[in-house]
Amino acid sequence: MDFTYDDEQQALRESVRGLLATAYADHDARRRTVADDPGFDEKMWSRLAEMGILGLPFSEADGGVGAGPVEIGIVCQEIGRVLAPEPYLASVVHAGGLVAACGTPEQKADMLGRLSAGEIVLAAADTSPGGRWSSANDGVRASLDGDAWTLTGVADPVVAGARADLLVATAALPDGGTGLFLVSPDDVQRTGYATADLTRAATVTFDGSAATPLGTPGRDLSASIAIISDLTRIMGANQALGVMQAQVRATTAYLTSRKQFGVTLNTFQALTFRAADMYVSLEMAQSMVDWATMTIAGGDPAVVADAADRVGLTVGRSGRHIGQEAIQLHGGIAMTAEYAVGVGTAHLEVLEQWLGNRSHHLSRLAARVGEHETVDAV
Amino acid sequence: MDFTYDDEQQALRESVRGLLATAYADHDARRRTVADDPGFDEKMWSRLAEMGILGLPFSEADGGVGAGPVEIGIVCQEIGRVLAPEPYLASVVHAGGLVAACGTPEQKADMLGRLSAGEIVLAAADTSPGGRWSSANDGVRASLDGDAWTLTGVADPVVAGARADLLVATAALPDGGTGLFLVSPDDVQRTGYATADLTRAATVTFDGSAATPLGTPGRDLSASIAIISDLTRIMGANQALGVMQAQVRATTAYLTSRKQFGVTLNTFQALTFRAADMYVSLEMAQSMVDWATMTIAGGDPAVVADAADRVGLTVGRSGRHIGQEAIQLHGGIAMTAEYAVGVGTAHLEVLEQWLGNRSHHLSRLAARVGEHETVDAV
Amino acid sequence: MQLELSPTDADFRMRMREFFTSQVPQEIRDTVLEGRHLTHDQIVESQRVLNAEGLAVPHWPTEWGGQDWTELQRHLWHEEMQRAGVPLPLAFNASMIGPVLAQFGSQEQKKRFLPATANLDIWWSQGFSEPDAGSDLASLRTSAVRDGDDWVVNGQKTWTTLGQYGDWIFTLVRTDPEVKKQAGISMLLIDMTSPGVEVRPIELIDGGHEVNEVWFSDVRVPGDLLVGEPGQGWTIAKFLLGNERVGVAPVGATKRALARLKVEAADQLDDPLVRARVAELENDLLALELTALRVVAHSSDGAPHPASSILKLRGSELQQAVSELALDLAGPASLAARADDDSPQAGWARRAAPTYLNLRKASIYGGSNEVQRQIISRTILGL
Amino acid sequence: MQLELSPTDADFRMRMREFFTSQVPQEIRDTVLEGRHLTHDQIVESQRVLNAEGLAVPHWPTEWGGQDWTELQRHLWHEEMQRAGVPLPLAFNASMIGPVLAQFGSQEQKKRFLPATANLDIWWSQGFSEPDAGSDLASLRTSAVRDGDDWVVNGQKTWTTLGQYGDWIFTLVRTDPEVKKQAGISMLLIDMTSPGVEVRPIELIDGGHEVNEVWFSDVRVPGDLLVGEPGQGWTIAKFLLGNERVGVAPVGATKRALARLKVEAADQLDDPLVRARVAELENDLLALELTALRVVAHSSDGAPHPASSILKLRGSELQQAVSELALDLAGPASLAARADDDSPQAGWARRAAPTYLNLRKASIYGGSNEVQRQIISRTILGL
Repeated sequence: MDFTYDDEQQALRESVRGLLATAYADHDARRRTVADDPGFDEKMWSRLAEMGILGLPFSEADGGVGAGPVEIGIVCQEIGRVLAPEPYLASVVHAGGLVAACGTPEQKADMLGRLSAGEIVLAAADTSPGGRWSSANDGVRASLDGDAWTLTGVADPVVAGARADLLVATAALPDGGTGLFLVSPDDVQRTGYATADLTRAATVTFDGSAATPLGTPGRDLSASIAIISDLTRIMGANQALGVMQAQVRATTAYLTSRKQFGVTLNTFQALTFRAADMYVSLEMAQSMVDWATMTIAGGDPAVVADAADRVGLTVGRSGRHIGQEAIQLHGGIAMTAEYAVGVGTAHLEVLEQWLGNRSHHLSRLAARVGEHETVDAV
Repeated sequence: MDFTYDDEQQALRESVRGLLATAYADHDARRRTVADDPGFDEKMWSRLAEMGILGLPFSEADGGVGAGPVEIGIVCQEIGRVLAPEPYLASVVHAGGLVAACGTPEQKADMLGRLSAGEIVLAAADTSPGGRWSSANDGVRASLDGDAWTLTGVADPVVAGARADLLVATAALPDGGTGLFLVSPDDVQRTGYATADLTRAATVTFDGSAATPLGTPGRDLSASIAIISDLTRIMGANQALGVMQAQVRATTAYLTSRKQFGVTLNTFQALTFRAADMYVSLEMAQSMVDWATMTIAGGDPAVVADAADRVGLTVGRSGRHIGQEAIQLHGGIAMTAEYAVGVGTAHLEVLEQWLGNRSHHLSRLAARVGEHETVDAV
Repeated sequence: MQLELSPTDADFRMRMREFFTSQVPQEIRDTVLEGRHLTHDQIVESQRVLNAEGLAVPHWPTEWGGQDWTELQRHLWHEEMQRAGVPLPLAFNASMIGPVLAQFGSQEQKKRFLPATANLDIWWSQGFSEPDAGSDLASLRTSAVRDGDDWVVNGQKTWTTLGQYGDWIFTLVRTDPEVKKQAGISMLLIDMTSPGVEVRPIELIDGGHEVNEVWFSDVRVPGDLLVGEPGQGWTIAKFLLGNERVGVAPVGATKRALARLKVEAADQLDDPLVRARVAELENDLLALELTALRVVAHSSDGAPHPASSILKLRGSELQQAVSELALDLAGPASLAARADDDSPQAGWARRAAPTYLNLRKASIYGGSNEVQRQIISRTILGL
Repeated sequence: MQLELSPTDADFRMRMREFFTSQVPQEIRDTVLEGRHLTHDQIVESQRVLNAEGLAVPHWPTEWGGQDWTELQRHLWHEEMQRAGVPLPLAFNASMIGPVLAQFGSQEQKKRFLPATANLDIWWSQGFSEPDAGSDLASLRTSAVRDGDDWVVNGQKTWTTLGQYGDWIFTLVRTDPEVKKQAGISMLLIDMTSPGVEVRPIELIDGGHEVNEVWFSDVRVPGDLLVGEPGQGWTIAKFLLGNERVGVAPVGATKRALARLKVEAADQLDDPLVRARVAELENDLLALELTALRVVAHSSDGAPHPASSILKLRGSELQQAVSELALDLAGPASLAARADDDSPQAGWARRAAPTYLNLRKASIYGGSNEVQRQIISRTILGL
């Protein structure tokens, strides 16, 4: 049992942090970047590719680096820390993960190689309007005519969907189950928009759109889709952890520097005690994130699904607590788009509602309390 | 609309407060009184009778005073304020209420007259072991042989049951529904015990015990039993309010007098802010208690049942909050039986679990959220 | 003690309800009820409808358009507006500068400003907070220096809500830097079209333009636009902030928001955990509404009841909690925050995240919840 | 990073589990698992079983019966005891005075006391708190005055847990009233059978007799029972309180309590709201357990990790929350708190209210949660 990073992991963290800091340590730079489409910095995307970050999750055979979940988690934490807008989670972890899990060897080599090289952006279209974190996606249906597949229906929100060079779409199969398809943006109608934190997403309308099955045509891939969703949730929790760490740090810095009534705010015990409670929330979140990330290596989908729910619940609650208190303890300034703290709170919400909110995870966990005696860490 | 007491109500409050203060303002006196059975002061019971307090709820025809719910609520608040151990709620409000609601004119005149005069103590036996606030009491069954009724089963907890001169018992009727019966303590087996706050209750075992139907024999009285339970809940909430008022007052007094590190505790903002939150809880509870008490006059059982759930939820939550914080802000001293604050917290718990806890009320309210658009005060 | 409204008050309430639901344009009320943003013109139009009926500034002196109502009637008026989705009369006009001018203004100032203020012919902005004077208002640094009959103003105000619409701004300025903090402050009325006044938008985290910075560079203000006496600004400010009591807890609006949410997300009400959250909130709102009624019942004219801090505290907490529930019920649809109306996601769900973020302000602005707790612990509890 | 235990540690854990579940009497373990009160003799018996196997005081120096374990192994030992319902070695002996004597005691003191302390042949009590010196311990007033080779002690200690069983008491006393607060304090070991020592019970709100007042009237204490140097008491006390870290969060015990509750109140698990409360608590306990493991992993010998304050804070909160759930699930049956075993109400339900009330102490004793928040905000956050 070991909760520490090894030297290589430390080095990875430092280099990612260094790269992202040059770009986004100043929140104004993030603000300028997200002001215009595509909502991130294409050059940064290339640099991440050059550093091997985009290929981290994929096997060397597919053009990737073949790193483990801990490394990917490190990247996501660093992204969260400065609110870097690059669509790593959506494009690499989620959409790339689907390709890696379900693609044919040719599809994997082709797409993951180009993704790792920063040549393409992928987006997963797996949710219909009003949908709520289900691996089935009843709003999009696949049809087979001869050996030509087409999709019809609407996916929304598709994170990074407006910029994506290729869509990885889930759709209900004619004979039941859910399949995965590659769809060219040219064959759909896309309307991009910004989320509350200025992440980019899109409405994607399929209307008899030509689609290439990912992997074996016609096979129900629900189980794999669920696994990748759970991995994405855990990596999203890593990203949220990075945000929360930055918020706690910013809050303590503010309390020790901002003056009211002639003294710094840390003179007021009611505020410092609340900062202490934020820190407690942060540590609990950190523990769950580390744990959930480590469960992935075990390779048992049921364990990982359980871990995703558990970290989703804890991080969801910590995120609300820390995000809300960070704004409150800063006061008005954190209400402004000019300041990273409030935008971080928006980002926490977007992550949570995108990947599964705490109510969702709580309901799932509550349904299972009768199935075990205790919940044990190891 | 008027949230204030009229002159007579003010006078009632002052006189009850005066009487109870002479006995219990010093918590040691309460402690001595509850140390021995019957767990209250028989002389105080007589004095309450002399002042007309025991007869407050009952019509003048039945030997009572014919006062309204606001007056009864005032008495309960004052009882709560000093943790007076006399079984007013159990004997007068609950058991007496059942007799007043369901008894024949003769039964009422006889029993309520004697109750008002302080000559007898009644107790309601309406809950079976493991039972949870249902007006049905499946653990006790009534049988009819000729025109002789008998009861068999166990009731527990029966508050004031060991001291009671007569038991008012609910029991499942042979043809369905729930009836009410008067049972002499001589015909049952009783085992008295103390609750956590040293209130007295008992296990009552009926074993073919002779029983006299209250009111018309064999009639299902579920509706009336439920109404009286709801009235008792609202009066219990009044009593809890009195406890909470005393706890907030004690806490503020302690914070301004107790020194640590050379200064009084109110120097520590983290503590004074928590006291402020206690006060907010108290005010919310007060509002709900006043409101629920006033709904009784309207006479609509559905409205009163709803009010009982609402005040039960709010007071349950306020009671936890204030009771727990009162102990925490006092520190160790409030953990001792010598100090009223901790005992008050025990009393709040006993009231809540006896009459219906907040989880119970929340579940009932949650089941009804679809039945209205908004919840309006008037 | 008695729960029912008197026949007079019940009639009064019905009259308000009828007027608000029949005379204020449906489109404006729908905008409010659905949580969409009101335009400048909608706010103006609505207030003029009210003012024509004498319902815009009922708490002003009758001489200047007020109504001789009881506290309870004012409360009912206020609640019925929220219930019907009527925009509340602009607080800067109706609750802030209006009462101040009626109390402290010269007869000339009253004549010049009060009717136009009631009718929203003048849109007032508030110039109190500064970057280094928020909760600690007395530290303000914007200066006004005598020059002949005029004052010359320099400095910066911030958090000026809807300042982009402002015609005039009432400001606290330091007219005497020599005396102790509070004593050197005065209130000046400044025409925002004056040379040297600049309004800069502050973008908020919900993407909205709701607050502004206002900069004053050698702005020349005629001497007759000082309210009361020089140095009386602190007294006037305390009077003004005390008047915020009316309408301090948005009970009615929060109730409507929750009621709408129950309809909009009706399919999720099958979930017992959702129902429990709704039930808790409904109960908390009832407790708050009843507390507001108790405060109203105990208020004597003028002095704000100290319990109004409770209303502010709980009111903001519940407003925020309802917005948080909406966000959770919206789920992934809440990502479509800045999608346009062609979005396939429901409007309420698209508005959930910006509303949630925007309402974080409720516990910060207008006396933060920390300030309210301080008032409660000091003034009420004597700590 | 790696989740699994190493084979060595996994073996270690299994060995602990086997020993605890096979060698410590079932009756004692059932008493713990069901939340009933242990007798004096049960506590002694259990500790002697552990001590015979070298498992009573593993964190002591090996010379005095300790084991050369890693922090993780100590953690596993501690968790497995809780899991099996083994009473933890008496804290006053194993975690407090034992390590103090090993560190600060004379060789004579060590020989005289340590073996008997490990085996619970001597039952130690703690004499630190006084009526006016709780969180502010340095204000203590119990005095020890030199008289020849002896010290004469006068004063009062309070909150002395299980003092009714105490053979000896380790006390903080003021030996020099002239110097500044902390500098005048020393630690004395006092035989509780000495003339002038009086133990008076304090009844708690759960009806239990768990804490006491201890009065000293001209109690004569031989000079060789002073630990370390005169005036070193404050240093020793800080060392002692730092050692409280081990076992600071009763994670295992709270997990067992929740697991038992799920069985005992199984019929109520049909209620989705109950299930949700259980799921939240299980998750919070997992987060706490993981945090404890992280702290263990990062602890270097000796110095307590500042994050141990987090463990104390959350540990007490969750312990209290589980007891609160038990109370709610017990419902009316919880009224039978002081009924005897003939009661028709289930034992767990009868114990629910006293346990709930008793555990309010968890956030007060051993460094209140306010003190923990202060440590976190100052030491960790630098506020």
